Amino acid sequence: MPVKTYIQAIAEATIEEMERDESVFTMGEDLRQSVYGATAGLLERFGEDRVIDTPLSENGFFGAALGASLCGMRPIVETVTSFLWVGMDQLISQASKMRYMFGGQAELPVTFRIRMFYARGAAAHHSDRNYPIFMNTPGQKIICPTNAYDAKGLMKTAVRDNDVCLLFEDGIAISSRTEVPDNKDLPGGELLVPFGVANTVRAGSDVTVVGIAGGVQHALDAAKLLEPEGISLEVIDPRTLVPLDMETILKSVERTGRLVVVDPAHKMCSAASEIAATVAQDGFWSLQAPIQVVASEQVNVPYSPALEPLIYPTPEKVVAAVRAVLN
Amino acid sequence: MPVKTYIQAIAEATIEEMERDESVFTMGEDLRQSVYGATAGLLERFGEDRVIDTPLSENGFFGAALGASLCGMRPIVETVTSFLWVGMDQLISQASKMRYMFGGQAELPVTFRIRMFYARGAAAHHSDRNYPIFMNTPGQKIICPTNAYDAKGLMKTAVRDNDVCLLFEDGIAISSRTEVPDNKDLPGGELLVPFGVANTVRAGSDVTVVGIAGGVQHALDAAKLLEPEGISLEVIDPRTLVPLDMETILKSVERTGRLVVVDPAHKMCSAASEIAATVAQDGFWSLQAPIQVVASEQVNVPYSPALEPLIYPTPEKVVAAVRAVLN
Amino acid sequence: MALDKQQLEEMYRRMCRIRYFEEAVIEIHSSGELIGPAHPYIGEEAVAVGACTALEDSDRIAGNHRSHGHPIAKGGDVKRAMAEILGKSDGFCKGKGGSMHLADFSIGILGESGIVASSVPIATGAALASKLGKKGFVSLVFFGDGASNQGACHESMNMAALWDLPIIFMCENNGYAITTSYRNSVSVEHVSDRASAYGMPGILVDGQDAIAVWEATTEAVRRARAGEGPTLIEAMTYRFEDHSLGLDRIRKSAYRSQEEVDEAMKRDPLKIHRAAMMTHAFSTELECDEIENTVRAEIAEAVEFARNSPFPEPGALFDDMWATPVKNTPVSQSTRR
Amino acid sequence: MALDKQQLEEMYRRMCRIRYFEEAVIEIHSSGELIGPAHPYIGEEAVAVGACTALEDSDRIAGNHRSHGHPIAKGGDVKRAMAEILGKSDGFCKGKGGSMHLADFSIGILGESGIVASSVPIATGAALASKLGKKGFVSLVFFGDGASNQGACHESMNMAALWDLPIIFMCENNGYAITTSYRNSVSVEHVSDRASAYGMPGILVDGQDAIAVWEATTEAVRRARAGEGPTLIEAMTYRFEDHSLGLDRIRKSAYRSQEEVDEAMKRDPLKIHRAAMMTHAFSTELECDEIENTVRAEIAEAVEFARNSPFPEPGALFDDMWATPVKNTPVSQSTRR
Ligand SMILES: Cc1ncc(C[n+]2csc(CCOP(=O)(O)OP(=O)(O)O)c2C)c(N)n1
Ligand SMILES: Cc1ncc(C[n+]2csc(CCOP(=O)(O)OP(=O)(O)O)c2C)c(N)n1
Ligand SMILES: [Mg+2]
Ligand SMILES: [Mg+2]
Repeated sequence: MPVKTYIQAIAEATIEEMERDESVFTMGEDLRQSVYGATAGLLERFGEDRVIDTPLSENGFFGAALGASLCGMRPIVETVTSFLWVGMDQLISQASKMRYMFGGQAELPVTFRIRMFYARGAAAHHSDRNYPIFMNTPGQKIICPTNAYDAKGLMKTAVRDNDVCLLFEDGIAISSRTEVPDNKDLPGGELLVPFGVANTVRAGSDVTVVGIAGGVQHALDAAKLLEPEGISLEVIDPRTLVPLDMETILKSVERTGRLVVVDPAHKMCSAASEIAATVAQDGFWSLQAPIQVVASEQVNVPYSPALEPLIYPTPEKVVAAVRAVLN
Repeated sequence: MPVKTYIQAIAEATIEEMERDESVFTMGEDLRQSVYGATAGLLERFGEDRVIDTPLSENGFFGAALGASLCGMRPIVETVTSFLWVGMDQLISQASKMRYMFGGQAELPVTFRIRMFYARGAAAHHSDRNYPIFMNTPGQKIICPTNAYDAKGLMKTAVRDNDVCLLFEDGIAISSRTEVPDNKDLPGGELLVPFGVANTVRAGSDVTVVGIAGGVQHALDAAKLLEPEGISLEVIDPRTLVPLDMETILKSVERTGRLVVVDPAHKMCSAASEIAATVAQDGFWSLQAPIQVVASEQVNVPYSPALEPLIYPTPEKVVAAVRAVLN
Repeated sequence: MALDKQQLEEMYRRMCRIRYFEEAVIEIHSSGELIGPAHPYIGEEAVAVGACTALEDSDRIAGNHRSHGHPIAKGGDVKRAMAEILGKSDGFCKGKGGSMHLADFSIGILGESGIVASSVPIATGAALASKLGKKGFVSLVFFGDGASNQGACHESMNMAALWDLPIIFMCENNGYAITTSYRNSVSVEHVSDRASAYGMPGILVDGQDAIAVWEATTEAVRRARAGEGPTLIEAMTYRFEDHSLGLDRIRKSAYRSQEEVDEAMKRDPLKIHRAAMMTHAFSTELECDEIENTVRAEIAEAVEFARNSPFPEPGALFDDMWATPVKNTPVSQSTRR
Repeated sequence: MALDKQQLEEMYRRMCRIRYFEEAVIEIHSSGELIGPAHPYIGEEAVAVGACTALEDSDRIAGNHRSHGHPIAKGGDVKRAMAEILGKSDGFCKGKGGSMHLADFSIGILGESGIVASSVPIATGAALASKLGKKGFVSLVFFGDGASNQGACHESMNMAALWDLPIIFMCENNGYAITTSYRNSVSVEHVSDRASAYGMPGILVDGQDAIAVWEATTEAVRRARAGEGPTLIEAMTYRFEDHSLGLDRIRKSAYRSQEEVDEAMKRDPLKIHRAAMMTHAFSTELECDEIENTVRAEIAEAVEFARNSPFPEPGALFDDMWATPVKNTPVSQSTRR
């Protein structure tokens, strides 16, 4: 099976969906020159009307994408987590509320592709991991692919979905490579991954480790570190945070009795905390030890290469948390 | 002791701090005519330069308040939760990051007074309870006074604090009246309530109920409903969410073995989930039953008086949760 | 002026519809039946009606918190509008939106926004869809003088001008944003003066004269359909009532003098249009009165309809969140528990 | 022109300081020692230096991601600037900010912002503080042509004009926002054309000529200090290097033709200023060379200093969050565990 990078997978999904459906178009900053890599060649292939470089006006063009989606178009918007703050009014007041507020009249088939930088000296202004914020504000689907296969399959599902989809591309995973089948080798002729279905990336029996976004990688690395000691981790990747497949997580905890959640976002009010809280409510009687959350320290992301790595979860921190729940 | 409304308490705190320190001024929309009630009479008392009506430009004037605070002023900004989205870039990129990013050079003594509407048909666009979002993004202090006494004392502490303080005024509490001592009757001559110290509003032995913002009132009402049955609730009001006094909560759970958290914000990634997750980690061995979170349902806030009340926590829902942890 | 008698009368009908609708809302509010905020459009009827008369059914509009006039001017059903304001299941939005969020997508009403200026980018996007999809409709957005200071307006106007979008930015300048006067809010004499900063025409028009608004909008619609791009129109108008029902805290004369209000109310858009109908189309007093009477009956019927409409069922709380439902979207906590 | 020889030479010194500093950064970056993004100011030196020469030490500046030129022009210490870029403890921000976030509050440098246009409201607030507190300083903010489309600029300019704030909006128009040309980004011919939309002067100036920038800024500073309000200056300039170090993905000539780049590079601001020094102040070649040599040594020393500066200790991660520490502010999870 061909091996592809995460970005290649996103690019393939974009091209396939643009070819399939004329109403799909892309907009964002510097797409034509593909500053972030996933839109290379689109201009040549689809022309100026379907690959739109916007002015530096996130609130304005996020809103324009939403407005266009109300009128039959299906925009794919490219941006970066930290630029979401600028366009937050459109993302919350409009994207997440419009449909409900209008009694179901609005369909908003917009996909926001949102890059999260990681550990490359981007400093506080460019290092947000703000998916938990959109979990707290109902109305959007939140997608965190952690490998090329899911990136392609979830992205294609997102473009076809009639709700606003925020697809977070984690810098931790962005250069990873995974097997992604060619369409001709797939039964339906294409790769679609459903929302709301967690992926048990690795089966195990001692501790359930849920990884959020890039946290999946750390969890897998920890599993490898612990294998020689005979400690077996079950690693679960929820893949989408809204909808969130708690069932798979709860079932796993039922078997293991132990839970560690790894989330590279800030800890307070994180996706990790949400999962921990839900298990403490609905899976309490399965638990044989305290739940451990391994998330980013509750300070801003520093620039210095001497400090930045300290803020994030690492496989070592996951290992420590696993040991804690096993004692 | 004189009894005062929440809004009177905020107004008193504002006047006292403006009189004490010339660098304190207020800015926001329609302050001079006091649309939201707490700034009545300020213009006459302090003049145009200290009571500034801004244009409808939240991002712009939030930023202007921050910039002014960098240069020796101490602005008090009035706004509403839902308008924060418009000014989110200044609130996150600047307010919460500037000090750390500049290695501690910046002092940002700004107090944002933020009204949260409640159950009065404000509909989705005016009904946000977005404090959890600021808990996830480190750099601000988050204050949720739930009665007039705390409103005055915490507000005065906020104005004197050299960090950005977001003071959320919950519509649930806004018309409540509490005893607030006159300054002359206080040892230090004024009312200051410290940050990071939870208030055990009611002592009890069976279940610890933590109330967030307006949730405190629901918890107290539930306590009264259960009293006749001999069920004793300990009600804790954290008062500030950043800093968060987990110690008091954990100590209480140690005694009761049971925890319910009541939060009128949306459930996912809420303050309630955060507290639940922390107790599931650090207080696990005290727990004798699953933690119950009673928060707003994960849909947008509807307008209809037939629907709106259904979304929020109520004393009855708290009672049901208490019964659940006691079974 | 190329409006025939029927058109002029239809304009009057809609203006009356708005006026009487708002009067009914005020009455209902004072009875305590309506608890949420509501922002009366009385005094500004000529703007919405003049503008919407220049539009086709397929054209899109979006608006703001002062939200009843725009949909009614576009042809929205007053029954369903009133039911929405009372939070009833027959409302435009099944009671989920309420006064500030009337919308009827089936006739191009993309919805009113409670967040000031927030629908301006949305309307810009509708215009973008029209252009990209060669759909032929134009988009028109109503916003206030206060709203014009929001960054969203700047960004939208720049994009619309850059991309020659078929959109009309219709600024309703009623001189105030709640209590804040234009002079304390906008740094130039007219909002329309800002059009030149985007390279689009800026038209200043008498917003109390529905025909003048119609004329300006008609030219803007022509430009838009011809691919010549956006237009900013500033309609000078006045709000005859309080900013919002229920905002009793503000002393009425504290920010607007009684003389100013009295002076402005002399130019009642309904009276001005009624006179114009007589001058231009030789409508008779009787004909005008009849329109008024018919509309009064219509509004009474709408109130009746709204009052009789059932409230939504509790289970409706969880409907209308998702267009594409999938596994594991959040459900009620109590169901879960 | 009222700059004496000493001033002209000091301007040249600062322009060279920026140029050589950036050259050193490029070299360091290519060695892999610097991993974060860095946006060279080469080609635009005349703007920052011309502007800052018109300011007093007590005046405040704020800037953007293209961030090394502004603080150096304001008199910032190149040693600490370089240490910051390398993430060292002697940096302006103790290594916490890095290239995009240089700041030295002690000499009025309120900091550069990685989020485009985000420091414009901040600088406006500094000007507000000056006015309210009768502090007498002016505020100047650097932003790009791309940034001018952000709502933050619109809102800030309106407030500044309304309130007659002592601020200068200095737009560095280098023709591009990353790869997006001015023509695809701003809907009017010049950013300075937008000044009239706020009722403030809009001045277009040759940004390759430090003296011209100084002159325009000097008049704007005079206005500001006299309480006459803000000025928008648009300095036409050009970035000689790539948008950002490390952004290798973009083919250089794909968005700017080689001819365009070559043409623009003929107007090197350093050469232009050197020539002006000779004409206006009769500086000799030798004197000019000497300035260059001194600055080269200074920069070499700065690199040395930065390299030798220690990295921050791990514990520093938790410092500098709070100005007023209180009980129960969050601490390390691992400490907690
Ligand atoms: C972003 C935002 N800020 C503040 C408000 C509160 N508010 C509601 S209406 C209004 C005034 C709007 O003035 P204008 O745009 O002139 O419209 P008008 O009410 O005069 O029709 C304000 C400040 C809001 N709804 N949204
Ligand atoms: C809000 C925001 N959107 C996008 C970016 C990514 N970005 C960084 S610099 C830049 C271009 C800025 O152009 P301009 O303002 O003209 O400044 P220049 O780089 O040309 O000096 C962009 C789009 C950002 N940093 N912030
Ligand atoms: Mg107005
Ligand atoms: Mg530029």
